[in-house]
Amino acid sequence: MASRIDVSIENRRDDRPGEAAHGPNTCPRCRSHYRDDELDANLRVCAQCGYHFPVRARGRIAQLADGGTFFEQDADLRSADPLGFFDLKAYTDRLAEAEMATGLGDAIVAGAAAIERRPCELAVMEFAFMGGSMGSTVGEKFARACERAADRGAPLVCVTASGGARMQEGILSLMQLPKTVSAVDALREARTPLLTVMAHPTTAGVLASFASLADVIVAEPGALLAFTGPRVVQQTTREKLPDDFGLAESNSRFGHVDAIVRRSDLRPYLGRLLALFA
Amino acid sequence: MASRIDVSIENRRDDRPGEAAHGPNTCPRCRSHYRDDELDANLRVCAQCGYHFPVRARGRIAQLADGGTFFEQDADLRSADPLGFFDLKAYTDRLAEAEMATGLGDAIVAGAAAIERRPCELAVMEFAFMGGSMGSTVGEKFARACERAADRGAPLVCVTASGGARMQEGILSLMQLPKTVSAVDALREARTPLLTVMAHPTTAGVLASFASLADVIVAEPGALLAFTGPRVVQQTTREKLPDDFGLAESNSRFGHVDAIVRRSDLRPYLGRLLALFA
Amino acid sequence: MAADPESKPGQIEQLRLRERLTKLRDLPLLRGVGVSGELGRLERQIERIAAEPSADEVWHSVELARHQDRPYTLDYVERIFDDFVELHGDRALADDPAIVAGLARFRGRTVALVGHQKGRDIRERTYRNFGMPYPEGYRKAIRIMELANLHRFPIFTLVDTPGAYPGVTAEQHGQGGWIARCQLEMIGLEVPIVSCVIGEGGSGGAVAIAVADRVLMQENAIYSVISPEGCAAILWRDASEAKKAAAAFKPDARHCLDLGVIDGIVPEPPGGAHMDHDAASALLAESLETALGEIDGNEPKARRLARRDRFRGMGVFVTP
Amino acid sequence: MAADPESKPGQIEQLRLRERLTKLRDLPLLRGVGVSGELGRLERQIERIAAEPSADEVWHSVELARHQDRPYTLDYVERIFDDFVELHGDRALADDPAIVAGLARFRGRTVALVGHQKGRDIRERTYRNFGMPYPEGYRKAIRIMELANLHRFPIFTLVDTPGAYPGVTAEQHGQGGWIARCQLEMIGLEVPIVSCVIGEGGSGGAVAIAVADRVLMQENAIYSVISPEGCAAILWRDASEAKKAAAAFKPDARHCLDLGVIDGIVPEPPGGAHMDHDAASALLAESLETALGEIDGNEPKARRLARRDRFRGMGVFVTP
Ligand SMILES: [Zn+2]
Ligand SMILES: [Zn+2]
Repeated sequence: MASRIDVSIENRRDDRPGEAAHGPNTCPRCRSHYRDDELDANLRVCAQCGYHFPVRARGRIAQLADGGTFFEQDADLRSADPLGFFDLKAYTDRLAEAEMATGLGDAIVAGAAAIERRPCELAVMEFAFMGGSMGSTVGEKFARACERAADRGAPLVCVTASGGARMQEGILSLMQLPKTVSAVDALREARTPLLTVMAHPTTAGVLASFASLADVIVAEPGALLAFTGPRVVQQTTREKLPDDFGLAESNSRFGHVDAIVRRSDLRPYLGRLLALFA
Repeated sequence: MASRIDVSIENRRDDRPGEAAHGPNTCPRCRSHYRDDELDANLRVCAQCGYHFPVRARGRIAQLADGGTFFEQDADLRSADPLGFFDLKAYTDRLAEAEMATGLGDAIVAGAAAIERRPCELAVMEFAFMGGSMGSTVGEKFARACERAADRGAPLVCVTASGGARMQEGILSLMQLPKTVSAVDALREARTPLLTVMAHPTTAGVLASFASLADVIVAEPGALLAFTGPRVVQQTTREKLPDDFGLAESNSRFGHVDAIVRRSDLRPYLGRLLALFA
Repeated sequence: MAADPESKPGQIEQLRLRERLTKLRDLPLLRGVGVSGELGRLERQIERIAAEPSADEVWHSVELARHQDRPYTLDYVERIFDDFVELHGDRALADDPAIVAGLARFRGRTVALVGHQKGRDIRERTYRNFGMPYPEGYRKAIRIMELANLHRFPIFTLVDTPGAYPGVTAEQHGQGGWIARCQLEMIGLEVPIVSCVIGEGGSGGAVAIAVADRVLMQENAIYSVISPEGCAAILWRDASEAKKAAAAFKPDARHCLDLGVIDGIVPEPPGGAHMDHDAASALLAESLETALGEIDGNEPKARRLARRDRFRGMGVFVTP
Repeated sequence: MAADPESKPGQIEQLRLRERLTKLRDLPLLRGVGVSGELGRLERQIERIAAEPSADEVWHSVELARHQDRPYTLDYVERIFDDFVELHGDRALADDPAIVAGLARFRGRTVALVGHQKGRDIRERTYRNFGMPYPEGYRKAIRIMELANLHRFPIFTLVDTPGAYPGVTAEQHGQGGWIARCQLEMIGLEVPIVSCVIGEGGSGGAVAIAVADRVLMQENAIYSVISPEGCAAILWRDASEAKKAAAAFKPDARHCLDLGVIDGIVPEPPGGAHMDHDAASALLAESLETALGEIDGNEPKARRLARRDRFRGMGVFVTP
């Protein structure tokens, strides 16, 4: 019987080993506490221990894009409810709540931008919107970003943070895997570069589709990058997990990412890559 | 300093673990002894334990090709001595001795054939000719076999048995790797199949070039298939070697061969493959 | 809620459903039926598609899709294909028995076959890892599909897995990446590809080998983003609510057809494929042949682009 | 014997030598020389090629090629290229430090770089495995070359390895197969490729990344099918006869040029590259630019076929 779970959109927030939930501005590693403006000023990285706090999509765009260059696209796209999905709550209600909480129409923000004066398309996922889960709207906005990038001949930079496919859209959420892969195929046919920055967490359906197909894959320190998260692996296999199971550092050792780049270095690093791919 | 050896043409005859030298018709595994005609009648496989004795190129062709269908090509090609190579003996003398001993012009015999009524090109290496080493002539005859196969649209079946590149031709023997790879590339461009049967031993430069690039790779039981043989690995790394190090069975477990096929099944197996690729 | 038969599907869904049904009635979408002559059955199935399937009906599919006597890939291979030669190994690390791949004859021509393989008894189940591939399995699949592409053999894939294996080594070897690369590979092939979900089409591990020109499902197969138990554990916080979850996320063939995810439903013998392997094989063979026939004559580059467009278009969203 | 300066080369060899030398004198084959203006040196080198190099000269190259202060790939990268971004990993199993790969700027354009990397001190030597790659290293090389091909970046490879690593795990992971696949990959690329042997070009592990449109060697590099010690151990049954073996199998640049294996010799600063890394880098950079310039304008498919033909034609044989 298939009792395994490989898509979890609700409970991956603290799937990194040894990190229990705390207040949003308390460092789970060294317990330092920060005011919002302190954290923001340091790119939401713990000044004491270097722990990388989650960054919201709009904050990420502000960190990466040159001031005033981001021009959002497809902001009006919204998820439909093709299955009339209702668990403990209706999917439509969850969508409305997520929009209220994040101010975003869905779990990705995409548009034209410049990074270090290099034009690009920039697509940033929002984990706070239903665990960054990928439904039809996320897939569509990513695919359209690919198409705009190919049309303009500008590289696509995508920052990922996702618990996987959005199960409230059933099989259509699974279809966002081959859909985004198709979009990457068209991007590659146009010889347009794709760079992904894998932020915490990049898992399941997003890792198993477009995120892994980038020309260059950059990871943030400590990010969980796994098809199946540690809890499910542990529950399913009863294996003893390595301490760094699924983390960026482990992925780097096993050859799956090109570089782990600290957030403070990320913008110049992307700038260098964009210059090389220009 | 580089004291490693990865091409050995003289001393790989009994590199399979636990098999010391015996008389040519004594089974090194179970010590059964056979007359030549007995062994030949059983395809040179030990009737007691299934050990696969080496097969000479002409014998292999007789085992595989339909009677009267083999039509040899390039039999007149001979190795030159571009380096004027002389170790304890002149390369030209070694060539002459090998030709006397085997009746072959070099370590490969190639030509048109039919296997189970399927037309193909057939190229068979001769380990008895200087350890089946690949010099310019072996590379050339293989490349020409590729070209004939592409021209005729008939699959190329190649039976390999080689200690590697022929060091008496110096760097030109190393160049037979990209040369035969180039020939395979042209064969693939013509969408003409390449099937290799890896017999004992298929090592070093032959394993690291055309042999590994076949559409389907079949191995004989117990054959050593290794880039570096067990003795050199042991000497260089001081590692403890697994019992089946480098053998066909180990290669199969690690995903490098499609099937291990007993010699008695080889002809019908190739016939089925040729039918599928026809 | 939607799991409840008397609830109403959303407006958009109703619209889509009506549109699709109009098309459905004009197309031979229930593959194999035409050949086997059960036209009445086709009618009845269309009627059943028109109605929202009940929670019981959906759950019945889940049970049959996982039935221990259900035919697996190799059961079909031996009945449908001739001269199957299995090919092994990913040329890097291992041969993964959870995926079988090879060449065979089908209706007088050579085809490549890739499929998940479960095991029938305990020993084989362990050997096949319950049909849950490692990255090595997807690399083998890629290798055989590249071989097929080079030699212009059409490709059939049979999908039957609870999902890709969720283990430490599988993760370390790049499970997510290889599922992605297997899909990219299939998008790029110039030969015809027909996939059929023959049992459990479990998540990324299933779609990895189902990026085809025509995607079919057997009548009682399921195709889903997550197992019912997994969905229930997450959303209902109770794995025993699996039946409720299944009714909500609708993994059955009729819903998948309606949502435009698959192109046709392959009929099974009365009671399900497990009742008669030979009959199930004959129906599947007819469907594969029909589906292949629809795409076989197309120009390779056009077929490749159509395949890409097919998947590019998946999903439902709104622009207010 | 041939190792002995007074012995005579065979008839065929003499013929080939004369033919090649005639061509040589008309061609700017000693790359970089023209730019650095040392024309007299070019003349002298041609004279030296005309004469059979002595055993001592050959052995001197062996010693310099392995000199512990000789510049390695990353020494050249930091001096020749701008904005180098190293890329890591084979996407399957590991990142092999014995091969470095990445993108960089060269003369105002983006290029891809792949090279063996030895270590300078004990710690780095161990980390780099003495420049002996695992199959993982060749897979990384393939990945970066595919990336370069997709985005139309020219490729430079720098060759400097005693050989592919001869260990148990390397064998289990398919060392031979990946050396073969790396060559096949390079034969198939449509972008320009220039390779230079900058130290030890050791056997299959070296040629795996040296299937280029133009293959260069530094003046004191060696390129060989086997190490002198290995050859001596096998043929003389005495590894200490390495000098004799080297003289016999002629791994030096001048012989490689004469045999048609390489297209040019890159001059080193007086005394050898280890004497002046900056000067050696400047000379190498000029040579790379010249070589790239020769092939850069060619039509991609024609360039690919010319590369294939180049290697297809390697070797000497007779038809009596
Ligand atoms: Zn901290
Ligand atoms: Zn025996």
